[in-house]
Amino acid sequence: MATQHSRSAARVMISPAVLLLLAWMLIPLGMTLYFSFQRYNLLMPGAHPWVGLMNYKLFIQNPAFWTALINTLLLVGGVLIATVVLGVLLAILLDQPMWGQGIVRILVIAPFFVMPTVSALVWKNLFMNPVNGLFAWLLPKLGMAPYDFLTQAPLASITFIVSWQWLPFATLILLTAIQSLDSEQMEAAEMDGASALSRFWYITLPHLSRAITVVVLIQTIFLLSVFAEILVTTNGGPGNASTNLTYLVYARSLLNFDVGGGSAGGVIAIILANIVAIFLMRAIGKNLDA
Amino acid sequence: MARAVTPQRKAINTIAAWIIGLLIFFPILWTILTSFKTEAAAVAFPPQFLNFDWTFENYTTVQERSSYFRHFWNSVVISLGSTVIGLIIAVPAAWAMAFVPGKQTKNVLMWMLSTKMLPPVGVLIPIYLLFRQFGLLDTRTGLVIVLTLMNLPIIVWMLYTYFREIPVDILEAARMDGASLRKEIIYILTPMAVPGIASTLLLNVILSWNEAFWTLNLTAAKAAPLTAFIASYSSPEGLFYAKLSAASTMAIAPILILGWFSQKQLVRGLTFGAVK
Amino acid sequence: QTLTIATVNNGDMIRMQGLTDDFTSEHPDIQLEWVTLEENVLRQRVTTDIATNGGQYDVITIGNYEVPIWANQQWLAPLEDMPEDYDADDLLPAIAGGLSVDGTLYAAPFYGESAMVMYRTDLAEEAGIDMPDQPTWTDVMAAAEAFNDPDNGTYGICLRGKAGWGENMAFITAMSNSYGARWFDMDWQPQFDSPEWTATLSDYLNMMENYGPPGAANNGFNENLALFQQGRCGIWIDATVAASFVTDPDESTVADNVGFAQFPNKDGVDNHGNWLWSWNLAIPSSSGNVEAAKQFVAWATSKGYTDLVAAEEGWRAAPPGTRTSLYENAEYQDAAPFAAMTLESIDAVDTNAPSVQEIPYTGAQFVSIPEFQGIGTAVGQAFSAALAGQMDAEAALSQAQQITTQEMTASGYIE
Amino acid sequence: MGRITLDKVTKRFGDAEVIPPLDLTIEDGEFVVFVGPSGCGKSTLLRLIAGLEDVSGGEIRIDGTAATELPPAKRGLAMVFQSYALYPHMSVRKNIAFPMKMAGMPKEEQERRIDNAAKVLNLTDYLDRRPGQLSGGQRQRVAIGRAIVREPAAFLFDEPLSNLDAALRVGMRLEISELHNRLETTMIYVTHDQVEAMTMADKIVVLRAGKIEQVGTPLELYRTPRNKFVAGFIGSPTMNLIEGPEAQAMDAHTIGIRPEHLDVSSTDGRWRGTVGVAEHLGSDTFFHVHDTGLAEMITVRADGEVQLRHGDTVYLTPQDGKLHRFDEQGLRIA
Amino acid sequence: MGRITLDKVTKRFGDAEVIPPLDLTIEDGEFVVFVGPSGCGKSTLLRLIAGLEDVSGGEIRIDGTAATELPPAKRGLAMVFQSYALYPHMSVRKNIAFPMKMAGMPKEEQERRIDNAAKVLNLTDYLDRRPGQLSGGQRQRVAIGRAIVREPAAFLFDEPLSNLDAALRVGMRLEISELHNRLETTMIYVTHDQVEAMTMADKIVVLRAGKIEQVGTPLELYRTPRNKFVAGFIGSPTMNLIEGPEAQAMDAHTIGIRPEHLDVSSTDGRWRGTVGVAEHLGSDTFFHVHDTGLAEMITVRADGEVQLRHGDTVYLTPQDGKLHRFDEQGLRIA
Ligand SMILES: Nc1ncnc2c1ncn2[C@@H]1O[C@H](COP(=O)(O)OP(=O)(O)OP(=O)(O)O)[C@@H](O)[C@H]1O
Ligand SMILES: Nc1ncnc2c1ncn2[C@@H]1O[C@H](COP(=O)(O)OP(=O)(O)OP(=O)(O)O)[C@@H](O)[C@H]1O
Ligand SMILES: [Mg+2]
Ligand SMILES: [Mg+2]
Repeated sequence: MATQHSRSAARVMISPAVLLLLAWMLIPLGMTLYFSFQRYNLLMPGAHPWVGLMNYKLFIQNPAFWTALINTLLLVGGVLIATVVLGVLLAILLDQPMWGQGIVRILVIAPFFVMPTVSALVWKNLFMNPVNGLFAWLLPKLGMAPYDFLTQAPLASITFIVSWQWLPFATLILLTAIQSLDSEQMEAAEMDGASALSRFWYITLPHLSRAITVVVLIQTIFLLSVFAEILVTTNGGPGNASTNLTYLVYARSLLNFDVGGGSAGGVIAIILANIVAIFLMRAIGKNLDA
Repeated sequence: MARAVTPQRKAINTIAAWIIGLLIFFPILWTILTSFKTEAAAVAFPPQFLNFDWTFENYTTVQERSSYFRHFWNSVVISLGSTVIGLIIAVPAAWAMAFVPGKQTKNVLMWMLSTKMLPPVGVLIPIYLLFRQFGLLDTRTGLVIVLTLMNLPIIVWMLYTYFREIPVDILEAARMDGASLRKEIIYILTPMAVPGIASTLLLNVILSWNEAFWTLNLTAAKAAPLTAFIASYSSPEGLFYAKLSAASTMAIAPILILGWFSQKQLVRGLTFGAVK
Repeated sequence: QTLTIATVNNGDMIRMQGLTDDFTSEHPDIQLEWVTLEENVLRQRVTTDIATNGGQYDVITIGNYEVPIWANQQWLAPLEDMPEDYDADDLLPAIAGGLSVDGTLYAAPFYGESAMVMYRTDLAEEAGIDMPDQPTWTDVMAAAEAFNDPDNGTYGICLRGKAGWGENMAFITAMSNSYGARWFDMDWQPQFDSPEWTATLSDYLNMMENYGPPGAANNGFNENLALFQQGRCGIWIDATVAASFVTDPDESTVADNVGFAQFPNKDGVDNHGNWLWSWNLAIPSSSGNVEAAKQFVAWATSKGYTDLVAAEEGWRAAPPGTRTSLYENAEYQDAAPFAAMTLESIDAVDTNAPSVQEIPYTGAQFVSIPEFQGIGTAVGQAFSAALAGQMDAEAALSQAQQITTQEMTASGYIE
Repeated sequence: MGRITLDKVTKRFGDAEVIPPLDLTIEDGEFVVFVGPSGCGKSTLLRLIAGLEDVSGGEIRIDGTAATELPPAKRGLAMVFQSYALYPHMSVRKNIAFPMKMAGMPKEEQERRIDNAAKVLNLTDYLDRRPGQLSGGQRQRVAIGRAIVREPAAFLFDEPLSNLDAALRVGMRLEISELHNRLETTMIYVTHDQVEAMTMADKIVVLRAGKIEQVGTPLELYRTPRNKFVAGFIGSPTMNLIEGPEAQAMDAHTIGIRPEHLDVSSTDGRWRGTVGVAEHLGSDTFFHVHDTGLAEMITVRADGEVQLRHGDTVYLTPQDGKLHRFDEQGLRIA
Repeated sequence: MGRITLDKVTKRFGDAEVIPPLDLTIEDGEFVVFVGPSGCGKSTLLRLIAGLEDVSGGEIRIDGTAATELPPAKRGLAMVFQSYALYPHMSVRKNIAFPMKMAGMPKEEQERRIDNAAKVLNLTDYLDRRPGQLSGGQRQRVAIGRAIVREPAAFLFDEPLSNLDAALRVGMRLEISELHNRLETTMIYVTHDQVEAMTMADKIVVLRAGKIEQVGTPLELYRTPRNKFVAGFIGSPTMNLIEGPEAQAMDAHTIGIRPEHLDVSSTDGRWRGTVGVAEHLGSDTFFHVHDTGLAEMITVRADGEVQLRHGDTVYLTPQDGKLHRFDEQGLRIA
């Protein structure tokens, strides 16, 4: 397949995608970089004086930055852990023989189709609202004190909402992976005297590792830029308790209309995202080859 | 492992799975139910499950307020448009990566994915300025372009994993049989990859349909899709749970139904080569 | 011609959308496209568009905060040559003043508001409390304590807590005005370290902690409105427009039991908060349809429109707070028990001297500088965090002081 | 130590009776091979013995104790799968150790047995590799290693060599035979390969559609097939089966003669025919003879040196005492 | 019509030289088989001829015209892949029609050729099925059909039978041979199956590590292998190769004797040894003889009737003129 002809054809064929993405990355990125060195507030037209690294300095010195950084990691990590752990358990459950498996699958998959804005609105208003939400009614019934989720545990609540949206994705991939496990391997383990738990631990889980990496990679890409859920539910608050980097950049550039500061934040967010990306790519690159 | 599963075991599985399935689905169900209640019933304590007076009033109100079908149509055009164009660009790229792999192939793929990590908010203003420059603001064309670029890496990756499962032999056979590259892709590769292409298409329609940042920020009235429709319900005055539920139901119903009907393809495509 | 109109998703605006047949039948060549968005999103969208000269909108809905700033930037088309019957002189002077630069009107007020106290007369009767027309904060706190009955789902007082310069900061700034505090001294030095601010914030937090509803840190105008309509609040201090909603028997369970009073002041401080807000229709200078847009703006803010609303939905629904003629209308006075209090509140505002102390800025429940949105929101977040129990008043104030100093320095106000 | 008895064992999948009641005894230390056409139930039978499938009826006894209800791990059997079913994420050492680890065997004992097995199977150099880094034959040996260390009462092999190429297959065949000689453990071996069956088995069980057609040593089956099915199934190239007058002349419905039992002459013999395709293998030549007056084409195996070409005329004579006769039911006539 | 000449053809993958400069001429109408151990470059060579890989150096000529730079489709060759490479989404008819469609052949001509090929290959009843609905042998025939209709200058087959089971393989082997007889088109056939190579080839090319070890007719290779490698590679069971004094006694570094060329006696002979494993195939018995005083174990092929058991003593004598002698370089000594 590797003739000169096909190689040059390949180059031609791949170039539209590469060029478009390159443009998509470089042009806005270049502009962002350019703006990040200016004092540029949308509300104050006129000259945009060059201010060097001041925007970066202000962005990093802002205590909200560190909170946002930690929140970002907590949110991504929390959702990943929740979806992978629950996803594995759920996938195993769904793999068991049962009645109405198809319907259960449909029920489980549904949250994946819900727009983030809608799901945030629904959770915030119909469920987590401390006065009118369903939880406000349910908790006292269960003998618990009413709890104001979005105020008292804003980040955890958002993590929960986002996990709900992504659990189907994880479950589905893991379920397919489980179903692809060679049944002879399971039988061999059984003949080898492994209990159900040992089989899960020594056979199923390692078999899933590749699927888990894919889940982690894809979800991370989307989770790093979680935004709508925060905007709709808590606006990043109270305080900065649920502000992630994306939201912080949003707040700077679109609530304060400080394009310079926002751009600096954007550049920082891009750098951080790429650090995470490199880590992940390394890991997954290895796992995808194996 | 075709040993008999005891009915008890199966019953336990069934009950557990149904309980969990219903719990996961409950928020959506509850939203749908609420959309048929009056505002007062929507916040009534104790909550009313089925024992309320069903009303379609909310749907009429919502429809009066904003022309649902225009938003709906925009959503359809934008998500389908960006997916189809994305596919047209991605199929050749995925072909090249899958069948003429080089040392850089994996890196190119990973780089493509990493462009997805660009936080959109960071580049909104530049894009906005560019769009203004080219007259793309509030046009479906503009959104199609952005969403195509947003989802292109995912499309390429999915197609790539799909194509890799197609034996090279068959493409080589076509080549021996005298097919040009174009014909090879049109007559052999694409038809063989139909399931993969279908699931790629589906996933991307879903992602584009639900994309809420660019669609909201780059449109005003003409090109605004359902995400903008929903945005106008996010915090209105007074009691609004039922209306919000109705609007939400209307916004998610099309894609939910599409997703359910095409579950199988979607699931297969979603595996991103994670499952060999 | 097609006009793209950006509006807030509040009741009056939505009502207007329903009544546009009247306009389009008169102007068959003009089509209307609506963009209805939540306030924050709207503001962000409109500002981005107007500042980048995007030209997506022909008519925008903006507040009296933006109007003078934007007019100074030449972003708005002046509303000169309005149709004959528009009668600009009929506009309430306090409102029109805030929308004019050098005597030229740059936006037409759609409705206007100040703030006032709304309380439950039934609860007051039960508790034997008599709310004066001009209450002090002491009166309000006493009433809130008396009304508070969380076990039965009634909370003494509902106030804004959701972070945002137009949300909690609107209220807290107004409250601080009534406590004699100010944002900046004459050198633009932030004043959050002053005793007046300490008093304001600690009283605010005390009230909310002791008599407020749960989740107050996420409550804005809309959330509180919903709560009050359900009978969950004893007192609600907020914009005067709310009055028509809480007294609407279709939506409110307490429609018949609402009393009104002026925005409280602290004993000894002669200031009722100076809350003045109007939602206005303006025309971006980047619009390609200025003339048609003017037609629409004139229609939507005319006396005729008020009559139209009255005819279709009753007088109580008429957009308040913009025209003297409305308040002179007997039918309106009959239908709207809150009319007098609304007018009184609006008339009491002096946007040139929102604080009793000397200040370098104008404004009301906001400071009329472009940076205020950013600063206000950041400070609002700190206060919201304090309300959520993440920090105490002192820490919130010192954080506010720090943020504000930093931003003002960055913007070159202070060295 | 490894006597396995099947007593009226039956297996149904839904309505399909894959194994009708079947009796079979496998003696301790025997090497038993199951052969039969694809789908005849060889694997199913093996899996019933292993406990990987439930019997639908009947009894399985291992060393005299009832095993029908025991889970696979408790039966003391080890199985080598066609796909080897190695654990891909574990090293060879861990793969082999796995059953012992599951049994909670002390570490030293584990090590000892692994070393032992590795030595026996020539795996010592590969203990730290993953299965993915091994060749087919090496994987095969790992699978056997994993079976050996458990010191099972019997080994079950399901077509263990079918994934290997021809040359390796020969080598592994010998290795397994030698292993059996050394361990003297009962082995049950499923294959569809003639040569494997003939060379390895102490006893071959020929199955058709779940029923046992014949049980016997390889040479018994070769020399005295109980019926036409076994006659046709054992031996390669296949036995020539001739019906019609020629058979009736010998008081049979069908007569059978193996290709290697026909003498070839260019001058005279019992049947005269023309050579069709001739296949020269060097050591042997197979040729197909037409137009003998018999309905069937006759295959003959001759010496590698025989020089016959397409179209030559030859005379064929069956060797003495090598003719098989079958009646109408296909049963051997003694 | 189908003369293929390779002139110093070289292939490198990165740094690895898979095919060192190689010369080979394939005459029109010849049936040439490439054999060699796995990884020796058989497929690579075929793909170079097909044009699916670029040569790193050298020239390929087809019917005298330079083909080195031509794309696969222009070389007028047809290839049958190991996996058949049928188009799964097209019916058999469309599969067969595809190359003609690509060539823009008129519909009627296409129909004619399809019908013809279908008749030749017994596919007429299956023309409207999809490949997925066919058995392995049928698929194989469709792949051949697709190749036939192009009336190529030569057919290239890359292990076309290796996915079939043994019985089918025999049948297809005959069919391809017959096809070659009928079409008289050049065929190049890659296999690692001894029997296929020996029975089908006009000429066998033995490759090792990309180099040609010997080219000749099957019997030439069997009888006069040019070196030890070919000697060991052709013939099954493998030739016994004996080094040491016994070889030196015959003026050679190594002597070779095929298992079928040893006479066995229980009383006397050249070498005396003990029987190890004996493999009874019915028709033949292979046994392994140890302790002959030679370093190597000797494999002997004897009659199926020979009754020798493990441990018996036997005497072996090589047949006259069947001894092969090799020098230190492994080359045959004439
Ligand atoms: N789980 C099952 N459900 C239904 N039928 C089955 C199942 N497993 C096997 N069968 C059927 O039982 C019969 C015997 O299958 P089995 O796998 O034992 O055959 P086999 O002799 O091993 O064949 P092969 O040589 O192809 O491996 C077949 O007809 C098969 O279709
Ligand atoms: N695309 C490639 N890149 C690098 N090396 C390759 C490539 N294709 C083949 N090789 C190497 O070239 C050598 C010859 O491979 P080839 O496939 O021709 O062998 P083969 O004789 O067909 O083997 P088999 O009998 O296993 O099919 C092998 O060592 C192989 O690893
Ligand atoms: Mg089987
Ligand atoms: Mg090959």
